[in-house]
Formats: sequence, structure tokens, C-alpha cells
Amino acid sequence: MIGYIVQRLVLAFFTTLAISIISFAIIQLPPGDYVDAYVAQMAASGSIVSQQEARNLRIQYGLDEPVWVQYWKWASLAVRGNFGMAMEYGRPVTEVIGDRLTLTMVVSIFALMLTWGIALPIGIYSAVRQYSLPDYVFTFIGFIGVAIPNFLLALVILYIGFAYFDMNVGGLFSPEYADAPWSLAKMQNLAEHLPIPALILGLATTAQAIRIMRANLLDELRKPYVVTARAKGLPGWRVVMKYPVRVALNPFASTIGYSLPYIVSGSIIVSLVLSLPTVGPLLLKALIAQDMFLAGTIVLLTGLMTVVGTFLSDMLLLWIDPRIRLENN
Amino acid sequence: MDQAPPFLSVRDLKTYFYPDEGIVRAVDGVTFDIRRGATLGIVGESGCGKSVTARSILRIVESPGRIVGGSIVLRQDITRPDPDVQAALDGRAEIDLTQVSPEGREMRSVRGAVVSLVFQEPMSSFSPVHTVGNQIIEAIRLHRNVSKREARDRAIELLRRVGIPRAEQRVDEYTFQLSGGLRQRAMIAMALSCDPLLLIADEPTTALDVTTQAQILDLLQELQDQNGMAIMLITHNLGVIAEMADDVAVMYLGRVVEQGPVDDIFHAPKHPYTRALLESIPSIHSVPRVKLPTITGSIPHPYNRPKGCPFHPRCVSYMRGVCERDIPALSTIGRQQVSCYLYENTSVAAAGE
Amino acid sequence: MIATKNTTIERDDVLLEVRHLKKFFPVRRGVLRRLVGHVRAVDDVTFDVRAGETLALVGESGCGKTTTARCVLRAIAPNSGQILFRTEAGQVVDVAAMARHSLRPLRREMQMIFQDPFSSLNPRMTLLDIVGEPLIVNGIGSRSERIDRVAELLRLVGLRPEYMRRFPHAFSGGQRQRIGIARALALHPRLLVADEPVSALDVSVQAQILNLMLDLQERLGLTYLFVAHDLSVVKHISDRVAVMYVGQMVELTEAPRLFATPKHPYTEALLASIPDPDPRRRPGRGGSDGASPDGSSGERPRRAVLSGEVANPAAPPSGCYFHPRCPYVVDLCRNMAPSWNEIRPGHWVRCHRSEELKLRGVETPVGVN
Amino acid sequence: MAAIGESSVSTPVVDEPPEAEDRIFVATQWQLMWWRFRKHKLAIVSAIIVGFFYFVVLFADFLAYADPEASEAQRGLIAPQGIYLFDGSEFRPHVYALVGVRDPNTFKRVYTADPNQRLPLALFAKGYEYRFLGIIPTDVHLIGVEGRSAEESLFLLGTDVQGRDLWSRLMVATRISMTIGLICVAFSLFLGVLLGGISGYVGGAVDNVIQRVIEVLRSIPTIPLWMGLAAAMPRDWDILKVYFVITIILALIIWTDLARVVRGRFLSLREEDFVMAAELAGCSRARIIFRHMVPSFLSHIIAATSLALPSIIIFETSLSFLGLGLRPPAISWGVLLQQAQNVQAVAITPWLLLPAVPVIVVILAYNFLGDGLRDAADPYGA
Repeated sequence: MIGYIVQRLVLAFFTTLAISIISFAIIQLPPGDYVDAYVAQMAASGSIVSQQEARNLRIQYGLDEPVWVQYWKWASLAVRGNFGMAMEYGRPVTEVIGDRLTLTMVVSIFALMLTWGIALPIGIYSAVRQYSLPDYVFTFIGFIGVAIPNFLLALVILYIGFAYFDMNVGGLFSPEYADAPWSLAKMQNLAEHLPIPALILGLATTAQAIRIMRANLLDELRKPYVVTARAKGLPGWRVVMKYPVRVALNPFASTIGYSLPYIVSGSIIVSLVLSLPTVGPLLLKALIAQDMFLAGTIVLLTGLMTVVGTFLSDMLLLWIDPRIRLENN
Repeated sequence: MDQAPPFLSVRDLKTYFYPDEGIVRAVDGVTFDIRRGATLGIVGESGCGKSVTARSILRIVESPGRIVGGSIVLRQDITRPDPDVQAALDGRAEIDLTQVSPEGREMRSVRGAVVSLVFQEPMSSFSPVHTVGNQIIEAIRLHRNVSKREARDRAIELLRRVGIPRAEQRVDEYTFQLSGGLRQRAMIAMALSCDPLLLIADEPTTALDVTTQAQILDLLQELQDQNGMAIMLITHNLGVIAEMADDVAVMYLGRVVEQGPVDDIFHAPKHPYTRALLESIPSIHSVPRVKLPTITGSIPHPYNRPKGCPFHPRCVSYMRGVCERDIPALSTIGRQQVSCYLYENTSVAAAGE
Repeated sequence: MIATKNTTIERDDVLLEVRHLKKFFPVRRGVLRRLVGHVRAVDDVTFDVRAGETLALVGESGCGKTTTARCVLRAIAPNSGQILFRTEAGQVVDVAAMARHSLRPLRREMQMIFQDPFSSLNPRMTLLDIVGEPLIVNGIGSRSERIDRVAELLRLVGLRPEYMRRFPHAFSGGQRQRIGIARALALHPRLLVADEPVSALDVSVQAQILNLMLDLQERLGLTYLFVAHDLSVVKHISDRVAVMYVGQMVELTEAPRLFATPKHPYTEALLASIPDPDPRRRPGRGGSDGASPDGSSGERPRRAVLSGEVANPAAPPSGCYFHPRCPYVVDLCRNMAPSWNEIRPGHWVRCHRSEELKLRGVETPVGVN
Repeated sequence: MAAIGESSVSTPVVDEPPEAEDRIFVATQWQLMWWRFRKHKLAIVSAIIVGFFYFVVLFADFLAYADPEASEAQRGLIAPQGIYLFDGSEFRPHVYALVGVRDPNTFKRVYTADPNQRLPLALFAKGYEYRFLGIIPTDVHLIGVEGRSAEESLFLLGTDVQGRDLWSRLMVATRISMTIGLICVAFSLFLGVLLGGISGYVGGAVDNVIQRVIEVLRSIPTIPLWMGLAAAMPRDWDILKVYFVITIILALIIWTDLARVVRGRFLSLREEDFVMAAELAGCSRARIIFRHMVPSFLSHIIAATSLALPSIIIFETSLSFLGLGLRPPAISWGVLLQQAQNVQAVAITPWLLLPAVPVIVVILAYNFLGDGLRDAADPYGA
């Protein structure tokens, strides 16, 4: 078991390293370095940045040193929470992002839970009642879920909300709570708004999870230990729920682990369409305006969040599957 | 040994499978009795329907299979009444298990308490994600209302009785931590948890090494001597049959072609298939490096079943115009019954058509 | 990798001589896949195979018999030891030491028959391609010559030549095994390594394949290294038998002698565990009507059933590997590993007490069935 | 039959007389797959739909009738015209001409259909110049209007903000969106088979490294990273360069799934006895790979690619929708959908959402096709 945990930690570390390298690359890519862009930006908004200040900034970010030194400097600053300045807003990146990151995770995790909640029962039902009408219906909905890109789904739902119910389906808060400080009422309001974006976000992974659960359960139902359980005198449905479902849970849990990165990246686009106050819209604006520190940081933090999420789901798998737990003793 | 009255008798059992490609007559008219303390050996090659017969008795035939004919009658042995049989009969003298609902109360009290099952594949007949103890305790508490504590002690005692060392520690282990032999012993322990009258062993030792197989066969023998339970031993290994069975039923393509006491079957086989089978197995007593007599051809595909006697295309004593007309009835010669036209006219057809 | 010991085979009737063959599989564990030990699959095995004979390699699962067979063919590269093979040209070569590319000419003389008929034939190739592949790869004959040769091979193993257009999925297990044998015979081999060729077949089909193998041995002068776990099959087909336990060879002698007078306790236990296909000689309980052939109606002595589990090849016990389960164990067995010695011409045993123990074999009453 | 125990000279032909030469016996792997694939009705229909889309890719310009680039501010956001099949009793498919009237207060020309000006449709009419398959210059189009240029009169699916005809742009967009998928799959197939094969065949440390790389790649949220890379592409690059970089970026995401499929098949094949038999027969390593291993996982590759294509199309469309993938003047479904970003606008001009229809249809078709192929991929059930 220890081996498994260590292996997952090592994987998480390497993934984080990869994400940080890629995020840093994104920051470096546009022509000219950050300080030129910053100076130009400030000039445009009327305030002059003195040569001295520009040089200090360059030293602070080690812009004239070799790339990996710059990376090292950037990374060591980032570890201490200093992600550099967001040019457009003239404020530190962390302030600009504010609680958008937490909101991204709230939406993503809610979508993940929705995936679990819907995919598990449907997957089980359509395996046990194979080739029944509901099975075909669910499989077809599953295909629709996989086929429609989530941003299109968001567009269509928004359009229907607008055209037929004349209600704005987007956003995570009603207008009065948008900027209010966090309170129970605001939380409650958030909860009311969550289902639709979460459903849109989670539909693709739910469809995939249904297919995986159905396929694994169908395999397990044919195994001899199911016949043994029935031969003991256990009633039919208790046999199915206790044994094959429990075994099919393992592959199900591992795929959920890998759908978190998919959901988080999906949230970027869906938030844009539904104008959710997550990092999505911020990232797009930053990329288009080439506000590279803000963009790079968002990419870094979302990446880290998913690494943590994937690691947690690996631990969940550890708890579910005794074979991994007792593997090496 | 006086013949105890059979508590379970199967009469002309027919279990067919209906996949979309056509009908597979897996069990096509099987008749035998199960007596307390006696071991019935069912022998046959692959596809002869021996496993389907076992599952039909427990009414756990998977779709697209269904019992379409015959009866499986369970009787109470008044001399030594059994509480579980009483619960299943619920006042009636006997019940036909093919008529009750597979998920009904009667079947649920029969499965595991009156008739229990042991499998060929020790590795996959236990759930890989539940401990051995958990699965045995569940089997106990299904039929006996005892506390979890009592059930756990009974489970440990059962594991010890089937010869598993350090039972109190092994009860909390998972099957992937046990060897093949130990897993099969745990399987037998679970099957005995509610003192069944009949233990169906479907190829119990095929996946085991010869020394472990000897241990398991001896264990089954001991348990039978101790609690007088009946054993239905299904296997393709004639040596195991000779060693364990009191009576033998030889099956081919879903039908019992010959049955009788083990001595008569081995030393005076009547049906050409039984004779050919006995002659074609290499035995440690036969003269080495000499050509074995063989049965020509191979087992036909279930969809192109030969008409009449299913064995006639491969039979040495095939009589043209007789054997391929229809299925020969079961005729009785001494203590043996055989379904073959060679004996058709010698004695009155005892049962069947 | 092997010191240039003498590479000659003394006896001229010996086709293959294996000396101190060892094959260890590394056991890795933990995150960094650190080496934590070795599974001693084949642990210092020495034996020879005479031309035209059938030597059976017998033992329970995990005893190393299949690994030994595969090392002989260099399907797996052994860690150490010599595999001396007398080629058709009379020259003796050490298969273990040969470089991979120089093995090819040797392949024509040694071939293999597999256990699982459903995985030994490529389902996507016709019989002509499967049986003809050894010819194609070794550039023998034109396409039409190959077709004739394949037709001849199919007839040789009792199949219709016109089957060569068909695919493996058209055949039963027994027929597929015949196709595997035809492929093995394509290059006129002299040594055939058969890895449990009949264990996956039904009883009636088993007899057909055994007859075929005996017949081919007679007509083509083949030599078989026959791996099996079913002792009745071994008794029926082999001239000499080698018994293996946890990677070591524990007894090797002529088949009749091994079955009648075994000299190793494990062999005795193996023989005792074989279910006797005659109810009248039923151990422990009189026959159902009490009469048994030698007249004594009493119970036959209960046979010696081995207790305990097979030792773990990754951590074998001290001294003789069999000592934890051996009914005749003494202190010597626990501390000192017995050597592999020839107690009588042609009869090798690895047991300290092989001379003194009176072990029970299997009586072969005359004239049974 | 030979008497028992007597060994005749040649081994008696023991098996039964040859039963009817059942065609299943001589069926090659592909015939078996076809018979099994045929049972999936849905997969057949999907194959036809996918075939139709690739037909559109070939004949995009021919099917379009108006020049996709020709923008005319006045004709912005015109609703889709209806085609009327019967003029009185006679079958003459025609459309109503649109008359531009200046709106008094917005001073903008508003186009309304004039029912009495009926413009008959003509097949194979003349239209804008284009090079068919990039080689043959021609100006023949599937449909057009007699005597008047299609740009001013025909608006089957309406026009976008710049007044460009949506139907024609959709046809041309199909060509890029469908081909970007193919190139990207080809590239990721190359990577997947190469790395998956090496990892599966060589095993050991190499396998470990490749698998860890795949695991790391799979646990990175892809869209934000690729958005970053896409945004970083210099503005001045022409469409082709952007198009090429996008396919490379997408390929770097998709290859991991293919690699896992290939590795899995390689690992299971290495255990098969017929591979060892081939080695023992003296086969070279190359022959074993290409004669024994490749045929058996080719069918799995086909199934895996047909499941990878839809995810690529979704990716490209999403990136372009955000304005980070392909950019105007390139035309792809994503680019067309950019105009549908603002929901209020879409509520008034819903036909701007129409490009979403081909996206959904082709992805559904690919999924059903892929499913059907995967079931048929292994006719031997091995």
C-alpha cells in the first residue's frame, strides 16, 4: 500500500513539474519580455515607468539570465505565493483571481459528484436490464452527452432559457449576491445556481462513466462468484448489489479520477458561455490581451487543483480496492 | 449398504438454451436419484450438460436458459427430518422444485441450506474484494438467525474442520492471499455452513495439482462419513469417479446414456460410449506405449445435433436404419440402466418415453 | 557467459545433454522496482535425452518443467548451464551459449508443440500459411512445392489436404493440435519439445493425439521431451521419466521402474495421489460390494496423502526442498541439500535416504482391461 | 473404421467426412468482421452519414453557391429563405426575391421577401470561380438562380453579421473541420502506435518511462494549456501555418489514448503461443511484428481512431469558438460559431447556431461507427 501512495505522490510531483514548465513556457512565448509589455501597457494608460523601475523589475524576474534561471526564479516566487503583476488590472495576480479559483473547483467538484450520482445507478440498471428499453434510452442519452461539445450544450440551453422561458440561466449568483461578501444566503444562492452549469459540464464524463460501469458490470455478472452467491440463497438483487457492483466499482473509480482534468478544462469554455465568475473568462481575456503572468498563473493553479483532485481520487481507489491495499505484504 | 430412500429425485429433466442463433438442448431428459450418505458421480466430456444439470437443481440457470420439462422432487426423510427441508416444504410431503418460483421462499431456503455448490475455479468462485470470513458469515446468517459473533465463531470452526491452518487469522484474509488448495477448502467450508443434505461438487479438483486433489477428495470423503451428506460429484476424470462415487451416470450431449453402481459401470460397461471412454483413457495399470482405442470424430456442435441416438455417428456398434431414427428409451439390465438400441428389446423399457 | 567446459557428449546415442541448467526470474517490488529476490524456476538441472526416446518431465504447477523445456529450445535464455545438442551433421553445439542469430539453422532440428490449441495458431492465417511458415522463413522450395509439402504434412497428421484453405476457427481443439504438430514437423525436426500437448483436450480426443504422437515417433524416428502433469498419460507414452519439485530434478529413471519402485518420497506421494480408475482397488474403503481382486475383502491401507503446500520457489526451504512435507524427514534432510547421484545405472535420485527407504509404487496386476 | 488397436500403415484419416464447405471456414478476418459489423444497424447508418460528410469535403465549393468571402454589409443577418416547390400546380422549385427597403428610423436597408417576384432555381448554374479539388478551374455549382447572381438572391440558411451566405460558408467549413481531424488522427496514430508499440514490445524500463509520461499527460487539464499555446501563436501567421500548428497541438493530446490501446494489444499478443511458435520457426523480429502482431491489432486501431476523431473535432471547434484555434479568414465550424457567442444576439438571429448541427451529427455518427467497429474488431473473441 505504501508503495502505491508513494507512486501516486511521485506522479503528482512530476505532473506538477510538467504543468509549471508548460505554464512558464506560455508566459515566455509572446515576443518581447514581460517588462516591455508592462511598460507599454502603463504608457498606454498614461503613467510613465522610469528606466530605473523597469531595470528593477527585470532584475526581480531575472529576465536577462538564461531561461532555466528565470524559471527557477519564477517558480521560487510562485511557491511563496507571489505570481507577479496582472498588467491590465495593475494589481497582483492573486488579487485579480481572488475566489474565482475556488468557484472553478466548486463547479468542477459538483459536476464530478453529479457524474457519480447519475452514472452509478444508470450504469448498474442498464447492465442488469441489458437490451431493455430504458437501457437503449440511457445509452442514447449517453451518446448525446459524449457527442455534443459542452460549450454547444451551454449555448443551446442558454438559448432555450432565453427564447422560451425568458430567464437568464447563466451566472452563479443572482445579481444582488454577485459582489456581496460570503454569507450563508450567498452560499444558498450559489447552490441554487449550481445544477445547470454542473450538469452541462458533467454530461460528457457522465456518459463515459455510464458506459464504463455498464461494460465492467456486464463482465462481472458472468463471473462464477456471482453464481456462488446465488447458490448460497441470496436474493437476486442483493447478489448483484453486494458482489459484482462492488467489484465493478474499482475501474469506475479510477476513470472518475481521470475525468477531473477533463471537467476543469471544460469549465473554462462553459463558464465563458454561461458567464460564470470562474477563472475561464479571466483566462481568455488575459490570453487575448497577452497579459501573460495572469494567464500563466491561472493555467498553473488550475493544473495544481486537478493534480490534487486526481491524487484524492487515487486515494479513494485505494480505500475501495483491497487488492491494492494489501499488494506487497 | 441398505439403500436410504432418495430425498431428491430428478425425472426426465429438460433444460434448453434459446440464444438467437437457435435452440441448444443442453439437458435433454436426465433421470437420477440422490440418497443421503451416497455419492452420485456424473461423468461426461465437455458440452454434455453436467454443469447445467447441477444449476437446474438450484434453479440458477442463467439466461437464455430455461427448464422446459421434467421434475425435481424434494422429499422430507421422516426417519431423520431436516429443519431446512421442513421450512422449504412448509407442511407439504414433497415439492417439485421446477414448479416453484426461482426467487421464491422455497428456493431460497433450499439454496445453501439443503443443497449447496462447490465450483471448479477456486480463484474466481470467491469475491476478490470481500474477505473469506465475510462471505461465509453471510452464508450462515442467511439461514440461521445467529448473531454476527456466533456466525464468526462458526465460520472459524468450519475453516478449521476443513483443515485450514491458523483459521482465526485466515478468516479475515482475501482469496488472493490463499493458495489454490486452501481456497477450495474455504469453498467447501462455506458450502457446509448450514449442514446441507446434498453437496454438488462441479469439477472440484480439475484446477488443482494431483497431490492437492487427493487432499480435497479425502476431505470430501471424511465430511461425508461424518455428517452423512449426499455428494453429487461432477467431473470428466474417470479416476476420480472410480475413487469417490457409489453410483455413476454417464452423460453425452445432454442425455444420460448409462447409469448404475460404480462397479458395474467400470467392470461391465453396457453403452458403447462408456466402453469406448473407459478403453481410451491411459491408465497407470494399462500396458504402456501401445495404441489406445479411440472414438472417431469429435463432439458435434450443439446446433447440428445428430438425429436419434446422439452418439450414433461415432458409435462402433452403429446399426443403420435403427440408431438414427429416434432416441432409445432407458432400459434396465440388472442394476444398470442404458439408453441404447443394443438392449432395447432385451427388457421392458423402465422409464422415459 | 559460460566457461568453455568440455563440450562433448560421451554416449553417442544421446541427442541432447543438459548440464547444471539454471534460470532465475528477478522479483521486483516497491516504487523503484527494486530487486528483492529471485524465483529459482530452474535450479541446477542435469539430464540427457537419447535419440528416438520419449523423456517425460513431470511435476506439479510451478515446479519448473515448462521453463526447463523452453530453455532447451532457447525460447527463453537460461542464466547458466550447458545445453549440448548433437546436430544432424554429427557436430555437438552448446545451444545455451549460441548467439541469437546463429540459432536459426538449429531451429530446423528442434521444434515445439504447445498446450493451448486455441492460442498456438494465428487465427488470421490460413492453414497453408501456418504450416508453411517454417518453409517460407527458411526459404525452402517454391510456392507450389510448399503447397505439396503442406498437403503431405496435413495427411501425415490425419487431416484432409483441402483443409489448407481454411482458418483455425473452423477446427475443433483436437484438430488444431494436429495442425500444430504438422507445423512442428515442417522442417523434419529430430527433437520435439511437447509442452503438455493433451492436457487441454477432452478424454476421447486425448487418446487420438497420443496415438498420433506414438505413430509419428515410430515412423519418423522423432525424440520427444514430453512435459506433463497427468501421470497416467506419462506412464502410457514415456520411455524414461524425470520428476521435478520446486525447480529441481528429484528423480530420473526408466518409466516402468519409476512406477514400480520409486526411490524418492515425492515420487511415491505423486503415485499415491493418482486416482485409481478401478473402483475395486479403492483405498480406504472396500469396493461397493466388498469384493476386491486380491480377495482380501478388508479395507486397503489408506494411501499416504501429502500434507501442506508446495514450497515457494522465491524462498525455498533449507536443505532438501521437500523436507517440510516429507514423511521420512530426518535432521540431515533439514540441514544439507542432497546431491543428484546415480544410485543404480540410469536411475538418478536427489535424496539422502534413497538407498534405505522402502517406498510403495503402483502394482501393475497382469491382464487388467 | 479400423479395428481398435490395429496400427495401419498410414494414419487412418480419422476425422468425419467433410461437411458442407461452410463459407465461414474460409472467411478471412475482414469478412468475419464485416458479418459481425453488419448486425449493428446504427453503425451502418453512421458509416453512410460519415461517408456523406467526406463527400461534402470533396465537393465543398461545388455545393456552395455564393462566394464564402463575399461580404456585403447591407445583407447582414438575413433570415433563411424558404424554398417553395410548387409554383401554382407546376413543379418549379423557386425562392422569393428579397427587396431591400430603407428603414426610416435606422436608415438601414431591411430585406423582406417579395412573394410575387419568384426566382426559379436552376441546377448546375454558374457561380463564383473556384478550382475543383484545387486543380480544375470551373464555376459550376449545384444550384443557382436563373439570370441573377446567387450572392444577391439565394440565402438558403440566411447570412451572418457581415452578410456572407451561411450555407456556402458551412460547406467550405466542413472541408477544414473534417480534414483537420484526419491529419491530426494520422499524426497521433503515428505517435500512439510508435510509442505504444515500443512500450508494449520492449517492456521493462522503457515501458515504465513511456507509461509515466502518458499518465502525466493525461492528468493535465488540456484546454487551458492549449489555449495558452494557441494564443501565443503570432497573429501574422497565415491560415495554413495556424492550421498545421493546431493539428500538432491536438495530436499531442489524443495520442495517449491510442498508445494505451496499442500497448495493451502488444502485451496480450506477446503471451500468445503462436508468436513463440513463429520465433521458434526462425521468423525475424520484423516478420513477427508485421505478419503476426500488426494484423491482429489493426482492427483495434481502426476502432480506436474512429473514436478519437470525434474528440478531435470537438477540440478544434471549441478552440476556434473561443477565437484561439483557427481565425478568420479561415473558415471552420468553430469559426462560424464564434458569431453565436453572444446569447442575446442569438435569441434574435437563431440561425447563427446552425453550424452546431453538423458538429453534433458527425460526432454522433463517428461514435456509433466507432462502437460498431470496436465490437467487430475482434471476431475471434480472443
